[in-house]
Amino acid sequence: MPSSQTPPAGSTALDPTAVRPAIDDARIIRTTPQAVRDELLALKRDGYAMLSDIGGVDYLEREPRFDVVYHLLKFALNGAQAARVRVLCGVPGADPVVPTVSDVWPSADWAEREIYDLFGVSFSGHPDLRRIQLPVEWEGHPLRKDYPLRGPARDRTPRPSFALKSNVAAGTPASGKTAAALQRQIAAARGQTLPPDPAPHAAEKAQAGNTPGAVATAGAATPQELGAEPNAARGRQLPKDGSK
Amino acid sequence: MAVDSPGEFLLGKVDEVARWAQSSSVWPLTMGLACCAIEMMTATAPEYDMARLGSEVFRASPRQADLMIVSGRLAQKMAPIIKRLYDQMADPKWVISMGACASSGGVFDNYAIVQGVDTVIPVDVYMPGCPPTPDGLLYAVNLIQQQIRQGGRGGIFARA
Amino acid sequence: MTPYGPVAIYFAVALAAALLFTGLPGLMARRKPNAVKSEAYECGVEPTSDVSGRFPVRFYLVAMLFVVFDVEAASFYPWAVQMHQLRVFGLLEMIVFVVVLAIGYAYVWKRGGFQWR
Amino acid sequence: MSVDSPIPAAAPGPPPSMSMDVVERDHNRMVLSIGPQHPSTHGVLQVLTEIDGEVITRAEPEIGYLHTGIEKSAENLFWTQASTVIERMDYLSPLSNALCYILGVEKLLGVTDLVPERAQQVRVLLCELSRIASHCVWLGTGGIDLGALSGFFYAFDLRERILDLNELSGGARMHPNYLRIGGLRDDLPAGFLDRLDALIAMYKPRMNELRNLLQSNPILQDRMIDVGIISADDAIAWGLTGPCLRASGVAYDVRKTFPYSGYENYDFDVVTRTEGDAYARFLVRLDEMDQSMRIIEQVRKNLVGGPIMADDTKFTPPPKETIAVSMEALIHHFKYVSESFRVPPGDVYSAVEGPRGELGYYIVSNGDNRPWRVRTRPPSMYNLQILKQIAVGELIADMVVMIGSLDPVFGEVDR
Repeated sequence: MPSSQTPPAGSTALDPTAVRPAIDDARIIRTTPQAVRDELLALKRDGYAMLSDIGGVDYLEREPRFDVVYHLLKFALNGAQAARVRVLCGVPGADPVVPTVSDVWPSADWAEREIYDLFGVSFSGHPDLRRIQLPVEWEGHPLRKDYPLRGPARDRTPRPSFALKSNVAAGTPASGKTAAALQRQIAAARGQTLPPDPAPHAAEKAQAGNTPGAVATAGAATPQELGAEPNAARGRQLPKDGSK
Repeated sequence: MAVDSPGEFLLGKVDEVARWAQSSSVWPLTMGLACCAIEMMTATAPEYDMARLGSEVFRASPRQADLMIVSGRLAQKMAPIIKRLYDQMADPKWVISMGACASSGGVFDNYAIVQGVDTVIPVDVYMPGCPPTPDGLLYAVNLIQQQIRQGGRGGIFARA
Repeated sequence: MTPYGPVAIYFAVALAAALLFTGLPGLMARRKPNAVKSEAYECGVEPTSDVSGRFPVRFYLVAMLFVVFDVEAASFYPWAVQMHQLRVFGLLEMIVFVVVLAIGYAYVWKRGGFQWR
Repeated sequence: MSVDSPIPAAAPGPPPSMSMDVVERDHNRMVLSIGPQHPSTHGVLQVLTEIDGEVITRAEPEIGYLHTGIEKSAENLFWTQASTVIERMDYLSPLSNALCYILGVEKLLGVTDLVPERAQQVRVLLCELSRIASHCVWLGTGGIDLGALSGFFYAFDLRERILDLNELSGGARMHPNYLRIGGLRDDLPAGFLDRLDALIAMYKPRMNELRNLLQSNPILQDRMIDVGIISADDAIAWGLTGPCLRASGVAYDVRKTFPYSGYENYDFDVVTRTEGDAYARFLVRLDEMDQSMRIIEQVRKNLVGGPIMADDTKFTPPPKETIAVSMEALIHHFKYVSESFRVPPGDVYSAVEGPRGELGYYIVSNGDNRPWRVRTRPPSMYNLQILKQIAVGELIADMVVMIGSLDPVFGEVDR
């Protein structure tokens, strides 16, 4: 890939069907939300019996911002030639509404609910339009291009480098020595001074009364010396109310 | 096990026997999330045979399970359910966080996956791997057994 | 020592074992109750419905049929143990017993008592 | 934060989206949640069933408990990296996911015919092996649902042999990440073909054992026959594909209708039945495993030698040995790894016959080195959706058989 690679041809305002290379995977039809239902019914009469999938795509800066893509399939039954057709319906970003086809094909029910859930394109006439993948009280539509990958709550937190979690195997390997050595090494790395190797039974006693929930690294060193709190506190600090 | 005060001789011994009994039959909870669940099932299949560790009885209800193997990626929608299942398990209970997705979100650092089960429930053994091989799961159950024998969660009779 | 001495000892030991196995864990096990633990377990979600609703009568019918045929099966045991002493008389008696119940079984089967719907 | 403290604020407080108004309750029918954690829902599926005694009057499957945002992650990874995330969608046959995605990208690049013959044959070989492995998991867990535990052991042992082949060739048991855009990552190792012959030899007797154990088992027949009957038009209307569609009499198989990766020169037949009940789906999958083995034998017989990667350097890394020698190769490799390559703008729909049905990827590229959108056509979701219709009127115990016979995989349903 020579370094003089030209920058990407299309910006985000892109109509893929206009610039696509010649691929014979399906016949492509472009429509608008008003005409999509009649187009699909005509195709169904024409022999495209199965609506195999409805997909959503978000082109951020393009005028009809969303594309709802209907994939139809004609079977090679009684002499007909099997064929696919793809109907792309451009939906404006301001008030994305598309008429439903779940009364014609019941398979559209969940597909439309998923597009509503992940893109925010609502389907008028859908019997039961509510979120399907995300919890009921989730705000925002994740597959939109302006939705951050890691979600609004975590978008500003940097990717955690090495969390403070002790990744020491939480049990003593048969030899019993390596865990202790590893913990001494980690304690040294953290700048804590580990007391000389405590006699085993002292460790047992100290361990017997440790607080529930703390990871008991059953090696020679006991959790207290490593300053181990219960796991949850030791991991990354989640933002307290989770919304900011 | 050295003993400090004579009074502790009896309880110490009973506790040790109880811990030995508990550790030799740790019953996991039937709760498979994603790909790691398939490897967990394969661990009970003849090739790896978790029955050798006494843990092949997968209890469907949390009331009868001692060990929760979080096998797979934990979605945000599933987090309250995992927390509820953990709370409904009888004490003493242990947790294995199987695989990279359960331990730290793994390859999915995005909005949908809880970045580490230990932000929801306390975890005893973390397992690397995506998915970890069934031998890895056997080693993890071994580590849990060692923890139990050493009174990882305060033993059976500890009044903690 | 009356002939029934061993039976009494047998029952006493059984009772003691039962009490031991149920009582001891109850006494010594660790209790850490929390709000969620006392709620009903329904596959991980909040309990969806109170169970106080009325149950269809079919459950009662199935339960009764089970009790009838279970007792029938249970009554074979004493006969099987004494089969040799009872000889032909015992056999005829049991055949009458089985035939009577078989008639009932055929009737219930024809009336569809065993089909749930 | 103590053990029994309430859930941290990040996890949403109110209950998940199981809302009660979904299933209204008329004349106090009991609503049972066959919930996310259930031994026989084959994954994290919640079915809100309204039952009248033992008979189901209404079933509302609730999915999303394994929603991983794979499509959002794929949009933020390079073209080659995205196949890692996509492989974890249908974790019972990861190779068919990867193959479908890679065929789509190759179509966009217009290099479908540059992929060498050997690479196409190995792709077909591995996909058919993963189909058999996936059907083994379905057979094992389906048997457990009906109490046939020993079938689980035999089926999983056969699957182990296939996973050994995956491990030998790709390096990992389940997600080997062995396919690349333009061919394969590297060639088959030395011992692969003898292991493959051992598997082929062992397959026929093992399948006979499984068939004797399960197929003619009266209990399974009673539990499966006339349960969850799907008619042909219902199957088409609900978008079913794969074994569920073929068991209702429609002979649609992507390998025959839209052949890809060299499937047109293998002869195998499309197994169909007409009853459309759980037993028909059971038989179709069993016969399908035999057809897959037929294909594997043909691939094994005429496996050609030759390169395993297209040699057009625009989208393939330079061969490993040239990197240490030539500076251009080093720069090229560094560019390939750090910036990946760009795919001409456009969209494509590529479909593959996965074990669960027509797995399709609608890939949109805006000329960048990352996919703009990767939309999956999840066959498991459409197969599972019909549960709403076929569950009404059946007994609660049959719900388990129906879920097992539709064979959903929730990594793919929830994506």
